[in-house]
Amino acid sequence: MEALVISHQKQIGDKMLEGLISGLFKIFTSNMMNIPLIEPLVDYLMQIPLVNLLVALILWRPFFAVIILPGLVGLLIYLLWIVYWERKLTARVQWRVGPIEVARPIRGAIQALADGIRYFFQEAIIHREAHKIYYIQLPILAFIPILLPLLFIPAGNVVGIKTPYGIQLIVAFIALIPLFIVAMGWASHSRFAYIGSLREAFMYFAYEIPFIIAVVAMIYVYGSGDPYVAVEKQNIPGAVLNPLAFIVYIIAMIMATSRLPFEIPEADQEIAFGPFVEYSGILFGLVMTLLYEKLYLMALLFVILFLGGWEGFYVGILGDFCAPLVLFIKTVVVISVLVIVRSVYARYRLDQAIRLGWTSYLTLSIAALILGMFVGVLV
Amino acid sequence: MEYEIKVPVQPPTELQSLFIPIPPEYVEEVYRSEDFLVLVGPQHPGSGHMRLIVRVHGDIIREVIPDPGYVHRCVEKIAENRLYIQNIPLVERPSIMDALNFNLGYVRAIEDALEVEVPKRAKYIRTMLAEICRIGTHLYDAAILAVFLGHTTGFMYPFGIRELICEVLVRITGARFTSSFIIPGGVRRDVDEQTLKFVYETTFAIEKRLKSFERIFIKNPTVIARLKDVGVLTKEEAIKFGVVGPFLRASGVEYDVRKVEPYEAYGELDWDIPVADAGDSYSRFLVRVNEISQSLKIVRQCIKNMPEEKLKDFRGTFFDEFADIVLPQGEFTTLTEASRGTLIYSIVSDGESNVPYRMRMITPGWLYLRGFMESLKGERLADLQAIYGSFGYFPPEADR
Amino acid sequence: MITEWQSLLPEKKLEKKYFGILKEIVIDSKLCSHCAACAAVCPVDGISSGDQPIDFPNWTEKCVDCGACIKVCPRYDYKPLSGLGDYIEIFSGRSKRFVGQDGAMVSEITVSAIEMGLIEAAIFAGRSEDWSTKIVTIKSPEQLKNRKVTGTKYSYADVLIALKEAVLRYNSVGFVGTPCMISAVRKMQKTFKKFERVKLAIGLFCTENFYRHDLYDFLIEKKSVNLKNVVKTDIKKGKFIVTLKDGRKISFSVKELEEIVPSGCKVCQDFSAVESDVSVGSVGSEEGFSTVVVRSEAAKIVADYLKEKGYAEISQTSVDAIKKLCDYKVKIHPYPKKS
Amino acid sequence: MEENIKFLRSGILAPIKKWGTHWSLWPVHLVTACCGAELAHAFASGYDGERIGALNYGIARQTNLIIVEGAITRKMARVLRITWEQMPDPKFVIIMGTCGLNGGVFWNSYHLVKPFEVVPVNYFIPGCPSTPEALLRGIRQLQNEIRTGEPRSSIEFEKVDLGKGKMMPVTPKSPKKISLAPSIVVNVPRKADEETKKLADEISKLGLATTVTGKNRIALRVEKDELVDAAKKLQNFGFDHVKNVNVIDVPNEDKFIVEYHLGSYSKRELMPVVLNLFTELPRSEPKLKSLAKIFPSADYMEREMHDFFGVVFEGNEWMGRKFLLAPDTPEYPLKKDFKLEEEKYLR
Amino acid sequence: MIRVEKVELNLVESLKRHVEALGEAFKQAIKPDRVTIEYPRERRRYPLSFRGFIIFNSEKCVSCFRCAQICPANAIQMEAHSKPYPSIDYTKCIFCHFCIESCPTGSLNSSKIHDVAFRKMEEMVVSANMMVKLPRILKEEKFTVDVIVKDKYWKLLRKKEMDDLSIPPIKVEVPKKIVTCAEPESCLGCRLCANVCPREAITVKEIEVAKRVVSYVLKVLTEKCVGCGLCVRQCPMNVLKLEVVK
Repeated sequence: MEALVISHQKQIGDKMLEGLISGLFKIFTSNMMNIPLIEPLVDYLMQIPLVNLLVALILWRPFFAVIILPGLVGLLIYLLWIVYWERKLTARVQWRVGPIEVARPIRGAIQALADGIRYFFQEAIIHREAHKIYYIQLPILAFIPILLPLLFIPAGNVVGIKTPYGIQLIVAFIALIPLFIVAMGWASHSRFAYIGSLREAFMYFAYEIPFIIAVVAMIYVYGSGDPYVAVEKQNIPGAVLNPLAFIVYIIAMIMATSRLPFEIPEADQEIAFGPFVEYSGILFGLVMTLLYEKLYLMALLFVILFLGGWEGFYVGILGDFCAPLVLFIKTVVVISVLVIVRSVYARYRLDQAIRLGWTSYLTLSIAALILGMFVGVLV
Repeated sequence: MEYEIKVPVQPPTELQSLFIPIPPEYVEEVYRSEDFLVLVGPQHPGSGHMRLIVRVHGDIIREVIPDPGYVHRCVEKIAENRLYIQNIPLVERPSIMDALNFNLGYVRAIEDALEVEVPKRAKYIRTMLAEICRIGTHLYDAAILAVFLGHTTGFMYPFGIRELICEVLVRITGARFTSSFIIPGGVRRDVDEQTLKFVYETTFAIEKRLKSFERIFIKNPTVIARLKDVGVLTKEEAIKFGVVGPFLRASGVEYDVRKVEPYEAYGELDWDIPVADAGDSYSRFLVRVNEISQSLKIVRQCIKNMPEEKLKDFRGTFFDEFADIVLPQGEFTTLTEASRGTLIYSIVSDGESNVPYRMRMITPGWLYLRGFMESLKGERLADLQAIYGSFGYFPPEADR
Repeated sequence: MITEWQSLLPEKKLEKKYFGILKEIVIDSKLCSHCAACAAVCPVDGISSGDQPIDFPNWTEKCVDCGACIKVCPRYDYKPLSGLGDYIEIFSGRSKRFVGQDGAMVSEITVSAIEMGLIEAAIFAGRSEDWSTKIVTIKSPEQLKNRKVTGTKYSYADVLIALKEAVLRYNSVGFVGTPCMISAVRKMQKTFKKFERVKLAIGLFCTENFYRHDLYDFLIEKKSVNLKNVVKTDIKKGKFIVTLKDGRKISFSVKELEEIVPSGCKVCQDFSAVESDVSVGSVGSEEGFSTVVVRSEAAKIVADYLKEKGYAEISQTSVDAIKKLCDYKVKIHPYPKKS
Repeated sequence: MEENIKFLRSGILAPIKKWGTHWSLWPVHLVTACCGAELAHAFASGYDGERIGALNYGIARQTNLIIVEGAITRKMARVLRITWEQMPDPKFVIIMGTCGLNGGVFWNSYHLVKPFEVVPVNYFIPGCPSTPEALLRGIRQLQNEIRTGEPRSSIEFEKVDLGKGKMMPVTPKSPKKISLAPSIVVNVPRKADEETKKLADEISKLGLATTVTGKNRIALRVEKDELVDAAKKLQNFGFDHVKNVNVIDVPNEDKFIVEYHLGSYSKRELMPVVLNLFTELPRSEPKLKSLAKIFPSADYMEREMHDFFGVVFEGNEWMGRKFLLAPDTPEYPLKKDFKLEEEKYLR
Repeated sequence: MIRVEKVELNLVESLKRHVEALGEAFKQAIKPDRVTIEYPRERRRYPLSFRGFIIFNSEKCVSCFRCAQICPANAIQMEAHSKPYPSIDYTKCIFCHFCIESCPTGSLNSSKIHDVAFRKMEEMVVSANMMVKLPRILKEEKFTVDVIVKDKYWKLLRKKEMDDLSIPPIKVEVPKKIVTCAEPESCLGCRLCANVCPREAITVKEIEVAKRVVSYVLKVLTEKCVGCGLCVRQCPMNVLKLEVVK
């Protein structure tokens, strides 16, 4: 009797599992990427049990968007590239070579990987006076506002969650990131970290308002917060439709990610990396990439709003993959050009930056808003 | 409604464990008031071998107490224990990028005492070398200023150009920095025509490269925003606190030892001193930028007007010539315009020993430190680095 | 070009290295006057003087056996000198340019000699705040304006060591010293030609001299006076007078000091520095004046020069007073000692 | 914990860790002395240390390499140690320049310590300053060491037989000739031009006795109580700043000579003149009134002289405290009784 | 006198300068004026006047101690081999080359070796017998770089060759001197001159009378004397001096 019950239960369990797998498989396959290039391979893999589930999962559009491209994998590739590129480009401007000996045949392209590995294996010191738990948690928690917007960033029909308020949601989540930086500064318990946090908070207000207004201006232009509408309406790129918002957005992007000339919260010569002064090892590895990730998100939004999003070229053989790729390439190109400011500018002082934010840029952004309204009526 | 935020306010523990020269009562008083003490340096990316104890009220600096001596290497005491000639490498160590000016000042003090006549060609070579070092030092300071402003390209370009200066020095003297080339009565060896030609060409190459630097750093609006109207020293203040060199000239005082008491070949050459009136950080920087072009002009003139003369080669007889130098009794003070300002050597001799009885060496850094500290008052904390950079304060030079 | 030369050695009285002989015959038999002539000439700088008896710590190994110390020692083959000696003239003077303990005539004569070009430099004994002696080379009048250099010290000074250095450096040197030092220099001049560069030897009237630490301890223990607070010491009319910073004066009989008088002084009979070029002291003059006994031609020139220039006030001297003290010294310091 | 560390050192991940570490040696920004100039050259356009993965970075926590750039003073030694301790493992130290090895030209300095006694050192680089090539060679050697685990110097000397023999029995004398009885006079009159003489006469009219000690150099002696008055008079005359405060210790005459070198920026004819206003103090009681109130430029130099000689400038608020020197430095090192180590010429 | 004017930026001027700076950066990014010498891969050619590690020629050395005594850092100390030869402590050497300049025979010479890292402090004390041959250093380079300035433009010229790190010795011409006695009357008879002589060029003869030494006869062997001057500096009475011989 007992055995029967057990086997019955087992049967039910098996059935449930079966149902789950088949259900998931159904969900995955119903919304799968269509990439003609790898279709034979996919077809072959789909015949192998369990592997097919995995393949289906990977090619499931929401998953692909969040985890592969433009999501996490894209983010990782971008990080390795941008750190290397930034150093290399800066070196080029500065009459020198930049990282090269790490892997000479590929001109030192894996320098960032070496640094990452070094950070990973280095001791992570939590100093006596730090608020220990927050100190460790915050760099990890900071990934939440980084990852969440990825859900809402569409690339063609590859999208995590489709919503007409996508742009607003992305902006909202991006606005969360500075909170974590401020909190990290507090958890570090160091005077330079305090000053850095304070500066971050000040800067937050300086750039966030023009930034949001610039985004709102673009929403006016397109008449919707839906990225699809935005991309659809960009027969003429948004940059041309509302050049004022374009400029404001670029400056806000530089300010928001603490790039020179607005590298004020970190300012290593003044306050020794501000909020991050005490972080070491893998924790510093995490916090160092934080702003690059933020830049990535903002640049994605930038491409969607101003540069026609995933619209660009279409290669039939890539199928659905084409849109994320275009978006990714555009983003990386935008950032790659943007990083040149690092080698051109000196750092502004906090008060100067805030004054700029609250006067010129605010005015400019309001002008952009008004322009956006007119353009919105026209388009 | 008012909410009281309870932040523990107590003097941090590091104030006890580090050598802080200020009394504990002062620290307590600061912490009781609404002020805050920030220790900048010695291990700080915006300082280096120097500590500034900054008392800030909000973001505004109220008082800065310098804590120098992190590179105090006892030049004055050691000089009392070495032969006059052995002190030549010693006196140039405090400021190695400006080695030849320091070398020249010391040797001039000896020559002044012994009343040695220097061959004219040697004088020209010395002037040329001193000016090359001046260019190098101004570039160095510009680079450090750029670093302090977070401008990495502004750091790389001058150091790139400095490679050329090192090449010039290594061809003439054999060492990149600390050449110990000037000795009483001349220079260690003659400079050949080919090298002179190279130096002449180099001045133009430097000028060309400086154009790039000018576009990307000197005229950069962000740089101007950071430096303009920051750390102002008025003419009266500059005089009162005894500021020297280009920093004094930036405040509107036309004082240059090379003009008021010309030494070596300066009196025979055609050049000007740049003077600014504003006395802020940017003028301090611009004065030095202008001095670079003047120095290039001097170097070119030196090479063009270099008299033909055979200079003595000291190889083999160096010890016999110089080991037994004994200065006459008395005190011999020479002023030299080193790159960062007036350099004073005051050698006291008893007239019997072949070591100095007392050698007082006052470097420009030590002289303008007071003015530097005064100029910080009332500025923002973020400006500390900008002012620091604009003064080109080099602690080894100041501490000796 | 002299490439071969000879150096004569003195006769060895004992089968020892020369310093051993000096030690046995002079130092250990309590004849040593602590003039430090041996320390001055020792080629290996092994002989130490200073504020303790002359010694050469490891002479058995380090002594190079050259005999120079014996050649210059004034107490080796000691024949005491006494009396006032030969002199050309005696006068009392008070310097108008310098302020000294008495007439400051030592300073005056030295400076005059430097001004005349007779000597390039002169060796003086100065003192530090705790009255230990320091040697100063005087080359210009400026230096003597500071009172620290002048004044009597009553303790041993290494004048001759500095004198030797000066002799190697200058062509003409003068120095100021006690009678035993003068005798030592005269002996040096006889043996080594280089010391002929000592052109002016100014002798001081001297009854006895002390080790500084002895004097220091004596004053603290017996008189509860710290030498650090003392401005001036003097011997006048058999009294040792100590002037303190606060102006107090403490005086006591010289005889009390008997216990700390070093053995070498107890055999010395030369009060007036008989062998000097010029001797100076306070005895025989009125308060504020110094007696000057001119003995050689060179000194005569200097004396005439300073008189001519009017650098000093001149007054009368009582030769008898000096002679009396000369005899007194012979009396209290008998040699050879009666057992 | 021990096991984890052991695993990291020799486990299967160790090669990856080694690879990452050796291509990513980031020196911390710890400028200790003037070799920093050559370090800057090594990491600037001319040599670009970033090529081999070394990037100069700000704070100890994020870096793994200390390059000790020359001299470590008593004051800096603590900082070096603290910085080293702040660094996460694995960490390395390279010393460049002779000052950091045995002191170089400062080998008998009273204010230097030997950095290899403060922190464990991986590589030593000679030179004064070391060339950028030498520094990069040091980093390169360190990389090799991390990769292969074998520390080695980058130079090999070939020995040649030069025979054996004895040193001569007598040690040769030092070339230094130091007078046993020095005579120190600051105001030795020397010949000069007419203008200086005229100026000296003019200053004499203020009631101060002057000596012309050279062209544009005038010395002026006052008693120590008159110093402040004289300074005030001279300030009215046109001297507006102090170029130098100097103390000369003369133990033989039991005195300190305190000098103030005055100069002028505001009066054109006084510009080249250096006026040496000096006075003498007894060595046992070295006290005088500070001139920092009259000439603020004298302030720091008075503090410095207080450090060096123990001369008390009454009225300068910093007296009794160390300014330039570390608290554990021997007291008043510039006094003549403080002796430095003597040279040796035999090994 | 040049008066440096105060800078006032208006919007146009400011924008112009922004564009200039960005323009320069883009220009460099596209066509860089690169000046880097990739050191381990290539080596900068230093001139023959370069001051590097010191090479020693034992045959010429006269053990005169001049190098040891002029050294400002006391890095050179003499070491006993068949004669006293200099040894260099590179933990102190500051590469001022006063020693080379002082050497009257040219037995010390410079080399172009300078890029050296030591593992241990003890390895840095280099005896005379290690300085005779040019030391081997680790070389990873394939190119040699010359810094040249041509047509007012600074260039690096790479050549695929290895630079010779030795520097040919420079001939030193110093007249031969020997020691003589200037003032035998002042001789103390201490024989320090004979004892300090590294060449045994001064002999001492003891003259005995009745088994007692009564005097020393000192003699300079002119053929052995190399004029190192050690005795002259040693003499406590300064009676010796060097004289030029033809």
